[in-house]
Amino acid sequence: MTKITYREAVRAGLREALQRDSKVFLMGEDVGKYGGTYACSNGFLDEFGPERIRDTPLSESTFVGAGIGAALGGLRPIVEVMTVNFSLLALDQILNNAATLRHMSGGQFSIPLVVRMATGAGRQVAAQHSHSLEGWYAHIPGITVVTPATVTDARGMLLTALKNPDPVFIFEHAYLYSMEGELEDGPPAVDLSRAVVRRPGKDVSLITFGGNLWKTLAAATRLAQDGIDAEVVDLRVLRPLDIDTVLASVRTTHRAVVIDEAWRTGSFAAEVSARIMEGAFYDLDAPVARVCSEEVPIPYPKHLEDAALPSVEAVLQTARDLCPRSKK
Amino acid sequence: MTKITYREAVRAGLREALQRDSKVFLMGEDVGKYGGTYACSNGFLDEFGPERIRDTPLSESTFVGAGIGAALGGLRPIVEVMTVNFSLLALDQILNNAATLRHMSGGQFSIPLVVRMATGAGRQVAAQHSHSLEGWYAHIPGITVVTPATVTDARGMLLTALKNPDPVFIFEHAYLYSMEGELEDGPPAVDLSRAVVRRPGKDVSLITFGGNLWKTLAAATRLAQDGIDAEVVDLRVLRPLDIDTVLASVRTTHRAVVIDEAWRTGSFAAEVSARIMEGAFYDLDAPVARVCSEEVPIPYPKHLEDAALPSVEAVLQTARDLCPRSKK
Amino acid sequence: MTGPVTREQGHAWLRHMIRIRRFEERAAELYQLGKIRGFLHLYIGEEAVAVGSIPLFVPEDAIVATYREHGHALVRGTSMGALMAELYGKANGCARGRGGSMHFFDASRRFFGGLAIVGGGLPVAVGLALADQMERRARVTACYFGDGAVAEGEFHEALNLAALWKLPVLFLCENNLYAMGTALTRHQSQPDIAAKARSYNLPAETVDGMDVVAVEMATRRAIDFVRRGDGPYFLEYRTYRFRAHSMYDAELYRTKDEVAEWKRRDPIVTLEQTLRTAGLLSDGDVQTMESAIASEVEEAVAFAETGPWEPVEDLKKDVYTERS
Amino acid sequence: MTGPVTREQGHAWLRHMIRIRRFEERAAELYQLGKIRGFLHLYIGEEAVAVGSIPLFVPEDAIVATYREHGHALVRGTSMGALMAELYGKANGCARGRGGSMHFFDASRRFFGGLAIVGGGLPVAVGLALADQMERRARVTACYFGDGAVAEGEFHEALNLAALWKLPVLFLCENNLYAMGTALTRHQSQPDIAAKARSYNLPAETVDGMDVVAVEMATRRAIDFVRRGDGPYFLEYRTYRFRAHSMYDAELYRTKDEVAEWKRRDPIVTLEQTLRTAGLLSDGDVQTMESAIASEVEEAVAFAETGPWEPVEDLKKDVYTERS
Ligand SMILES: Cc1ncc(C[n+]2csc(CCOP(=O)(O)OP(=O)(O)O)c2C)c(N)n1
Ligand SMILES: Cc1ncc(C[n+]2csc(CCOP(=O)(O)OP(=O)(O)O)c2C)c(N)n1
Ligand SMILES: [Mg+2]
Ligand SMILES: [Mg+2]
Repeated sequence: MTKITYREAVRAGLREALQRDSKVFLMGEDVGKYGGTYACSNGFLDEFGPERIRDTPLSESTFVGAGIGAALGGLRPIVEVMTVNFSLLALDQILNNAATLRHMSGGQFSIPLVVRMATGAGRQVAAQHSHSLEGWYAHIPGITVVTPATVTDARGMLLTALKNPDPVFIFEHAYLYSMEGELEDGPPAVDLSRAVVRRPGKDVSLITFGGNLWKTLAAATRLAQDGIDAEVVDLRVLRPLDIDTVLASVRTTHRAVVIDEAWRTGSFAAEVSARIMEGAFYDLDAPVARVCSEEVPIPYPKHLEDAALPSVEAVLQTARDLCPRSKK
Repeated sequence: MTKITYREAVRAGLREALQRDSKVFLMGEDVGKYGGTYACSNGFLDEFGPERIRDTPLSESTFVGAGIGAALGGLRPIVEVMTVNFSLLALDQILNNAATLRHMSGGQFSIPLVVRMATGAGRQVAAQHSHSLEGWYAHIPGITVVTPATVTDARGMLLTALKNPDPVFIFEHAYLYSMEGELEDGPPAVDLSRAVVRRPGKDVSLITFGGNLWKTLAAATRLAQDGIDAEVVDLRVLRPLDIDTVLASVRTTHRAVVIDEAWRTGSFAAEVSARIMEGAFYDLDAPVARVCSEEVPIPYPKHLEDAALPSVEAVLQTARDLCPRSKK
Repeated sequence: MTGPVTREQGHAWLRHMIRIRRFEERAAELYQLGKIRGFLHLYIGEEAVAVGSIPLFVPEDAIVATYREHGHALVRGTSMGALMAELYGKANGCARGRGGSMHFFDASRRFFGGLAIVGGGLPVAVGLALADQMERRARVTACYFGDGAVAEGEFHEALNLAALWKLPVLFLCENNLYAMGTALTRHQSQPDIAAKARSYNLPAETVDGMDVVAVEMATRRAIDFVRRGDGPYFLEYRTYRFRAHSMYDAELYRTKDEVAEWKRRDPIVTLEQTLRTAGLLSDGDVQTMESAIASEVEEAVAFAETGPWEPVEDLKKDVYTERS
Repeated sequence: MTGPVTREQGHAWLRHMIRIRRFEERAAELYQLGKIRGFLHLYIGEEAVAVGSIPLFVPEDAIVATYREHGHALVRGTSMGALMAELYGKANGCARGRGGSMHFFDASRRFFGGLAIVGGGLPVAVGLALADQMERRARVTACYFGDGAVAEGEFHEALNLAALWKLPVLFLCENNLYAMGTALTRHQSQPDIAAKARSYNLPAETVDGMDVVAVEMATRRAIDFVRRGDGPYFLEYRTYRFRAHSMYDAELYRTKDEVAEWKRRDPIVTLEQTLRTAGLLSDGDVQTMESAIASEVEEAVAFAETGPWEPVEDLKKDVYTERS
């Protein structure tokens, strides 16, 4: 086990990928000379050269579309969209081409494309730079959507994604880059299919993913002080959703809170809640609850941003309200 | 009461709007010379002139953005995006400007903009032209999202939308344009806030919106033959969602099916299910079920398209499965 | 007509143009009969563009086209049967019937669609060319699109990227003067599309798209340039669609006279006359050709008629690659 | 410097440029202290552009700018206190503190942001101009954006629409030669941005953006053109940012020499020298100016420091218009 930051983990994954396979290349805004907006590719331009570390003009639709074309042409592109906030400009290419070409051509084409982007709020960058839209992407059939929350997943999911024959979208919560964690040694064998129980517990399931895993684990620790033993499920993959792991947890705890940084209405948390309804209704002792962002453009000042986003306090309160009085 | 088609209703609304207020104008691809892709503005160019009936170049992001600017500048634009399939190209303007400017400026600006678009599948136009993305739009705080299903709503919602100080998105299911219905006479007073019970019933709530209302009503009629008395709720407005009407229905019937043409995972149906979970869990006799589209790009051939979309049969089957045996 | 033509070449062109024309005329009839549904965009009037250009690409080259791509796929070599079956939505169609008229695909011929979002093919073509450049393959990616696409942001972004990175992509604008019902001068502040293209620092030319000889000559030069590795190239073919935008369209946006005027320049009639004048074509030749094509069309219809429907159980196949 | 300057004009320009400089220097310090957070994009080095152009717009004109808009808002007349408070996120800020550095707004001065999606302001500006045209108002909408935005699809779409409809919009490209770390020649196949703009059939000029006199003269001509109803106009200001893109940035993409070279053309120093040479500026003048500005800055900081935070209960206010 080595202690490294999430940023270093992403970097390690990228470097390994570039070293292993000469068909892999990295393309996006400021990945080269600038060293990557989040410094994930700092030094790579020197190490791998300008053909494989490609700075693109500000043209999200076209460099994502070019990633699709390059994948069709036999390469293994990793496209970095600086943040999810700018990815809307490329959404047409993603939905109508990347996700769709294989099926609508009757299986003639594969698009082995990896797209990475930073997501989420919490750094006071205000309304146009604080979106959490992974849930929208998870709506699209034909793509895989993953949300690495740990350093092991940050490195490993990228490497596994590069073995996937179809498009994989990796959402890295911008808040995590500076976080440190324990990286498991040895060759990573990280799947893109399973949710994982990060903390076992028997009283309530706290279900989350990405950057909010850490808030949720913090809430679980505090719940333990109240005598509530929370199980924390990290979804890891939003599409395809590993609902079995979620249902197994809920069948033990009979209670669930879903934590998601998206705006509440139409959040991915709604999907998780609906699936629990469909798969474990009779096991529930209380309605599944959601902790999501307030339905407002995220404001700049810290106190308002904090008030808008899911908080440890909100998870605590919601979980407490769900659990029987005797537990409180 | 007059019998008219949905197309004529949209047309009537548009004409009235243009006649009433000289600040209203219509802008979009082929709304003028061509007469509108769905012929909703046929003849308007002659009637209202080229300043108020504006054909735009194929530039979705810019003509929607120009609608935002024109609204800021004091006009009352109605922007037609030909279909929701092309609206992804304008989504950045919608999310980051139309929906956000008011809040992030501290309330200094209003954007009285109406955007209309056709949505949905069922006409064999294949994978890139068959999306149902209203649910995505309903995720965005700052805008209102409506889905008129009847001719009265098709005309009236537009007129009410033009009184709204903030952006309103109107989704017209492309399948409906040729449908006939009874238009209520007199000045329409159509709200943008309430769901409506289109058919009262006591055994199960069938909750839907837009084009799928008609399939759902057909299913309800057939359920009646089985002795199942279904209540049909037309949501009408996806944001803000009138959850009270939904919950009132579910509290009577204790069972619900949500019908939505979007792909199942991350559909708006998930939100409705989650809200029922949150608001009426203890009233439910069975888990809320969803009838959605299969998670595939919509294929061209009729038998496959039919298999991919919500069908009357699927609604029937799902509702029957929910209801106690004695009812079957 | 622009230059001398050999008998063989002339006949090949004529045959291809008539094949497209008869295929589409039949498709239009079948649409009336309800055999074909959804959108059906006919290429009739524009045949000289595909016919003069597509045969110049080698099998390793790539083609990206729009929803108005019947002609391109036919000339590229996909069998008429597979295309007609696709129009029917049958499983023996070139996209297993899933795509229909707007979405022809043929991986074996590097035919990447049949893409129906206006402008959406350009970034993909740029990416295909990027792969060729990085793999040091002397291939060309041909990207066909309409004049309407020139207004879209992706046109701008794609031309910039291709020119900046000197990618081997050939941009082929089929300027039929209308985007649906909107005339070129009503959607472009600079209606000279080749001039606009040159502002990206890439060579661009305007070509008479009703003249198959002119199309061939200009396209050949352009392909040579791109294949040499000199970067992207842009051609604007001036052409005209004789029919409605899709199957139904009141055509309120243009006059009957204008259409009639252009029909006088029918590329098939023009080529026939040139060949006849040069003594390279007889009535008999035309009859032979027409009857062979008539058989081909009828066989294609039969192939489509008798083709199977994809079983409903396969609906979800190929959303993702199946892994063993 | 490009031409003769009056004392009054010269002093006004100098005062504005120094105001921006000192405001931002102070903001940078406050950032280090954690008083200001999030992104902070400084305009230092580019002051001549805003200072030479913004005063030419009348109150009825509209301004649309980017996340690098401190200078524009200051010159437009929003009080320094309201801007500093906005940087703090205080409720007495020009956007009630909700926007921060990237999102200055001032409806009373028709200042429409502070928009932080690159290219996203152009369509909005086109729409504002459309409203003016339809309402027959002889107003100008000024749309500021960086060289990076030129690559975005919206640039293309917006210029086309503005030129096609002859809208009264003035496109003002602040070409500081870099989009974050990507040099102009590495993101534009045609690095002559004015030439690119002309391809839309609108008049375009390149201006020395380090010379406030040149900026003023060119912008005045452009505004006259637009206000007359002759359609849109395009100016490319050649300028340079002396600081990092945002607060932290290793500046790996440019050399210290290059920065030093440009700093020799510091617009403030240049103007000072011109005025001194012409005998229009004394040491005393500068001291008076600096000390007045120092007070203004400190008052602005005090205004920000003592300003209230918006109450959390108001978080959801103004997502929608409240209706009575
Ligand atoms: C992005 C987008 N907007 C709108 C449409 C609807 N549409 C389909 S074809 C067409 C006209 C395109 O014109 P052009 O590019 O000139 O091609 P042509 O049909 O003339 O061959 C339009 C507006 C679309 N498919 N995609
Ligand atoms: C659409 C979009 N893509 C990426 C970004 C991230 N970003 C912010 S500023 C910037 C550089 C913009 O450069 P330029 O337009 O030249 O303006 P400058 O910062 O030089 O003033 C980038 C890439 C963004 N805000 N919007
Ligand atoms: Mg055209
Ligand atoms: Mg710049």
